[in-house]
Amino acid sequence: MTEYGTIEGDFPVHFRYTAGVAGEKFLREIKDNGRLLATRCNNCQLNYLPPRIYCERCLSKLEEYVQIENTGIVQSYTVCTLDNEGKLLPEPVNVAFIQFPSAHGGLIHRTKGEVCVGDKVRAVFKPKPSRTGSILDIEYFEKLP
Amino acid sequence: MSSLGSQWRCGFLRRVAVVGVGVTPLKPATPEVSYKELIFDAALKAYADAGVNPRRDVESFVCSSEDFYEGTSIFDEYVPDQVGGAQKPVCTISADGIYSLANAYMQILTGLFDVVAVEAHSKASDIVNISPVYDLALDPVYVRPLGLNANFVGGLEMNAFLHSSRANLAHCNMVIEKNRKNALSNPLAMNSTYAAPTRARVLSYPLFMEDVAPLADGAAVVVLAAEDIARNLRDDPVWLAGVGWASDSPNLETHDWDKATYAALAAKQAYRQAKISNPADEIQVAEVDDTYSFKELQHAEALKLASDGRAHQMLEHGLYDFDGGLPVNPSGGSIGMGHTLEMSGLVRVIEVVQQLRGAAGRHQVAGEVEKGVAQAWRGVPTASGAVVVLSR
Amino acid sequence: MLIKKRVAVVGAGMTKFMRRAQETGKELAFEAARQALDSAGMRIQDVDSVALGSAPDAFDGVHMKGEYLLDGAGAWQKPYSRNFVGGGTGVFSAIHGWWHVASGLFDTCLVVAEEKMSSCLPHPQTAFLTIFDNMIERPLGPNLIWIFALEMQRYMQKHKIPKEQIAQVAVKNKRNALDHPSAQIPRAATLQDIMNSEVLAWPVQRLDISPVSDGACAVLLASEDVARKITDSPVWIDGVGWNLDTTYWTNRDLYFPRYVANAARMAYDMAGITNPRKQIDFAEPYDPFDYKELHHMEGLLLCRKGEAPKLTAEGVTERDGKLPICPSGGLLGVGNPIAAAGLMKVCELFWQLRGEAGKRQVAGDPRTAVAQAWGDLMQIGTVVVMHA
Amino acid sequence: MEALSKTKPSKPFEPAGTGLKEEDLEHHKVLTIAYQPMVKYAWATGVAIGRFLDGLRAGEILGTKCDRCGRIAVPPRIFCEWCFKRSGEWIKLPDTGTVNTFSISYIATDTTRLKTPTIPAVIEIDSAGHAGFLHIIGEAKPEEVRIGMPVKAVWADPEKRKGSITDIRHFKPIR
Repeated sequence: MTEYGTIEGDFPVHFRYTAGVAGEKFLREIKDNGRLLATRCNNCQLNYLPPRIYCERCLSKLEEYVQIENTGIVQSYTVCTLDNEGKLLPEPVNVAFIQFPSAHGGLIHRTKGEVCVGDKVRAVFKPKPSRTGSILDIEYFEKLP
Repeated sequence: MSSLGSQWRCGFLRRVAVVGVGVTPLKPATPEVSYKELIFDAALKAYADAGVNPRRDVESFVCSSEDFYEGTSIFDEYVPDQVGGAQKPVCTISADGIYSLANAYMQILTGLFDVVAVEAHSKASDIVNISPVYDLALDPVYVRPLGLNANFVGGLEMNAFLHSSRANLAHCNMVIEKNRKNALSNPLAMNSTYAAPTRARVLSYPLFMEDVAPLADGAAVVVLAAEDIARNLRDDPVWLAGVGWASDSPNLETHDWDKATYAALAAKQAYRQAKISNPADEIQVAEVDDTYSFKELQHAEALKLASDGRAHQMLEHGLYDFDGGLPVNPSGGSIGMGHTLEMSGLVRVIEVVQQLRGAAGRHQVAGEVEKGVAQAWRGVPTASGAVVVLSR
Repeated sequence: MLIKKRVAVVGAGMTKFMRRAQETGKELAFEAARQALDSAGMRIQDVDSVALGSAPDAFDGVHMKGEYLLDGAGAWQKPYSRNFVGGGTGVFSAIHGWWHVASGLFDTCLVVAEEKMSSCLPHPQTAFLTIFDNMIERPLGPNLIWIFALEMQRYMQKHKIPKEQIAQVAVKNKRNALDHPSAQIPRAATLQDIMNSEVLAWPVQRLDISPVSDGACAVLLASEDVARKITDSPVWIDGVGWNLDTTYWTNRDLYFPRYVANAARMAYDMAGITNPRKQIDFAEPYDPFDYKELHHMEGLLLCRKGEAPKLTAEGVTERDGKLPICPSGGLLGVGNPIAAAGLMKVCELFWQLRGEAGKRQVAGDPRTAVAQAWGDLMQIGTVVVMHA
Repeated sequence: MEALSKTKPSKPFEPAGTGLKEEDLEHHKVLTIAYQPMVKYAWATGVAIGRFLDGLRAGEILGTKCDRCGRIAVPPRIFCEWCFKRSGEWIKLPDTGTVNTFSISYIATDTTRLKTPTIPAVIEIDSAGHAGFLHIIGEAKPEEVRIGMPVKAVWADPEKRKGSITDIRHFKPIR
C-alpha cells in the first residue's frame, strides 16, 4: 500500500493583544482596587459587564463607568475535563457563568468547588502584589451560604 | 448575463433554484487527495448534476473557508481553479456554506448573474489537533486566559438549555441514537455501524464526548440558477423559498445561553420570505445543526418545529424520527454523518434537496415532501447561524 | 444591465490609521461604524444588514475574526456575514454590501472593514509566510516582499521603466496624505529619500512600501428610495466588478494585472462607462507599493500598458492634475490596515464626490470616480465605480 | 424610516483612535495579553503534488498535460483549470528553464536582515510553455542575474532528498 504524503506546518507567530480602551479600565480596576467595573448605556438602561466602549444594541458610545458588586448568581456551570490543547486536565475544573444583579452580561470564571444554577457566589481576588492586570487576577468565585 | 440566456425583468424578486448538487462521501480522513482534489471531485458532480459547464455557464462562485481551519492565511487564494472559477468573479465568505448560499442568492436577485456556484469543504484531517484552533476563537482578554477546552462553552450552554427546558441527558441520548441510526441508510455518512451511546467519557459536564459530532472530511458544491434557466436545466428544480442568517451577541457574557436566538432570527427572516406562518405544519423535513446533541433540540425550537422548551417532548413522541410526522436529520445529521466544519450547512441543504427531489434513496422519508428547511450554526463560541427554506 | 435596486453610499466613517492601536479590533470597528451612522444621521436600529471585511485572522490573532468583530460593527441580532478576498477585501466589502441592497432583500447595509495587524509578532510580515502554497512554496522560506519584488521587476523590465519614475508615486502619495486627518505618519518624502532608503528585496526599497497599520473604515449603503430620505447628496454605486485569477501565479505573466482589467470591464459595463480615460474624473487605485498604483492605473484601463509612469512624471496624476490618482494619499501616505485601507478608498470617493474632502478636495467638481483594491497571490481585482 | 430628517453633508471629522508606541506595550504602560498559538497542520499532498514531490525525490520534474488544450502544467494538477477537465498524461520535463522574473532579497521571512541576499525567482521550465514555479537562484552573483537567463536545477544528494521542493537545492545559471 502506498504511503500517502503530507507536509507539516504551523503559524510561526505569536500574539500580543491589548485589552482595549474599556478592557484597560476594567483590568486596572481589578488589579488596583479589586473591584468590577461596567459601562452604562443610558439609552438602553444597561450596565455592560465586562465593560465596552459601545452599546451592542444601540451602538451609542459609552463613557460612564459604574461599579458592580462582587457578588453574583450562577446562571450555568460546567465541569471541564480538557485543557485548551485537548489534553486531560490534572483535575476537572468547575466553571460558571455568573450574572450580577445590576449588570448586563457577567463573567465566565472558575468556581471553588461545584456550584449549581442559582447559587450566590463572590469574586475572590489574588493578593494585590501578585495581580498582573488579567482576568486571572480573580482567583475564582466562591459560593456564599 | 449568462450564456444560458435569462429573460428576467425588474419589478419583483426573481425566483432562484438549486439546479445541481455535488458532495463527496464524508470520511474521517482523506489522505489520498489534497483539498483541491477533494473539492474538484464535488464540483464535477455538481456541474454534471446541473448539466452546466462551469467555464461557460457559471458566472460567479462563492466559496466558504476560515484560515485557521485550512492552516493557510488568505485561503481564498487557493479556491478558484478546482471549482472552474479562474479569471471569473470568485469570492470567499468566511462562514458556513449556507451563508455563501445566501450571498450567491443575493447576487442572483440583483440581476447581475443568473448562475452562481457555491462551494464549501472540510479537510479537518489536515488539522493535527482541532483544540488549539477552537482556542483561538475565544475572546483573548476575558475567556481564553482560563486555559480551558473551548467545548466548555458547549457545556455551559447545554446545562443552561437542559435547566430551562427541563430536558435531560436521556433526551440527548435519543438524539444521538436517532441520528446514528438514520446515518446507516445514508451512503454519504461516515459511520456505517451503529452503537448506542454509553456516556463513558465526560468532556465538560453535562457535555460528553458522544454529544459532540465527530469531525469528517468532505467537499460540496451547489449550483443556483434564476427561474427561467432553472426550468430549462431540469424538470425538478428545488426553489430557495427563503433564506435567513443572523448573529446574536458574539460576547458569551451577553448572548443567550439557553436559546439559539441566532437561529430563531434567521428562521424568522427565511420563513417570512417563504410565507410560512406555521412551520411545524407546513414543513415536511428538517435538517438542523447537531454539532452537539442538545443543539438539535435547541435548533428545532428556534425553527419553531416545537414551541420553546418542548422539542424533547416531540422527540419522545417520535415526531422527529425517520418515520415520524416531521423527520429531523433523516440524513443522520452531523452526529451520524460526521461534522464537516464550514461545509456542514451545505450537507444539510443537499439532503433537503434530495428529499424534495424524491432522490434520497434508502433514506427517502415517507409521504409527499413539499417544503424542507436546512439550518447551520457556526459552533462555539459563536452565536451565528443561517437557515434556508427549500420547496418543490 | 438591469439591476434590481440602485444603491447609494449615504455615510462614511474612518478611524485614525496607527501602527499600534490601544483599541481592540471590536473597538476600532465600532468607531468607524458609529461615525458612518452619524454622518448619515442614522441609528443602528434603522440598519437592516451588516457586511464586514477583514484580512487574515493571523493578524488580529482570532479564529473566525468576523464573529469576534461583529458587535463592534453593529451587527447584533442582524443578518451579518464576512467576506474575504485578501488585499482586495476592502473595496470588495462595499461590493458585498452592494448586493445586500441591490438584491432588494435589504434597504440598508452597514459595511465595515477592520484590521489590527499590531497583535501579530514578531512582525505582521511573518504571518505572510502562511499565504504561500503550503506544499511547494513555504519550504523555500518566502516573504511577502518577494512577490511584489518579482512582479515589480517583471513590470519594470517589460516596459523599461526606471526606478525613479516608480518612486515618484510614493513622493506624491505621501505628500497628498499630509492633508488627511487619519494619516499614520504624515511626513513628506523626496525622491532622494525613497531612492536612498534601505533595499529590502530589489527592486523594492523600504519607502516603496506602505506602513503596517491598525484601523477601521465604514460606509452606509441604502437603496435609492431610502437614500433620498436620508440625504440630498447620495453618492451612487454605478458599477461593481471583481475577478479572481488562477492560483498558479508562476504560470502567468505578471507584467499586467489582467484580473484587474476584467474586474474593471465588469464595473464599467454596469456603469455604462465606455471610455474610462475620458469618463473617470479621478481614481483611487490600490497602492500598497508605489509601482502598484501604476500597475493598477493600467489595469483600470485609465491609460495604455506601460504609460502610467509617464503620466505620473508629467504630473497628470497630482491632485491638481488632469487625472488625480490617490488624492487621499493612499496606502503609501495614510497607512495600510489591509481591509480598512481598501474601504478608505471608497470613503474617499464618497467625500470627494460630495465635495467634502476639505484640503484634499480635487478641483473641477468631480462626478465619476473609481476605487480599486487588489490581493491574494497577485490574483484578485475589486472595483467600484461611483457617481454623484 | 419616515421619521428620519435629512442630514446636511457632514463636516470634516476628528478620527478616533489611540496610537501607542512600542515602549508603551513593552514597558506595560498599557496592559497586554500574550498568547502562543499551538495550531499544527499536516496537509495531504494528494495525487498531483504527491507525485510531483515523488518525482523530485527521484531527480525529475514532472508536469501534467491537458488533453483538450494541450497545455502543460507545472506544478502539476489533476485538472486543467481553463478547460475544467481531468488532466491527461504525466510528462517528464527537463530540469532546465528560464528566469521569468527575480528579486534580490535582503530580508528573511521574519524580516531580519540577511548579509548574503537570497535570489528568489520564477523559473519557467523548458518545454512547458510559460509554466514554472518559485525557486531560488544559486551559484550566481546578484548582478549577473537577469530575466531570460537560462538556468539548471542543482539537486540535493539523492540520499538527502525527502520528497520536497527543497530536493532542488537551487537553480544555477547555464553559462
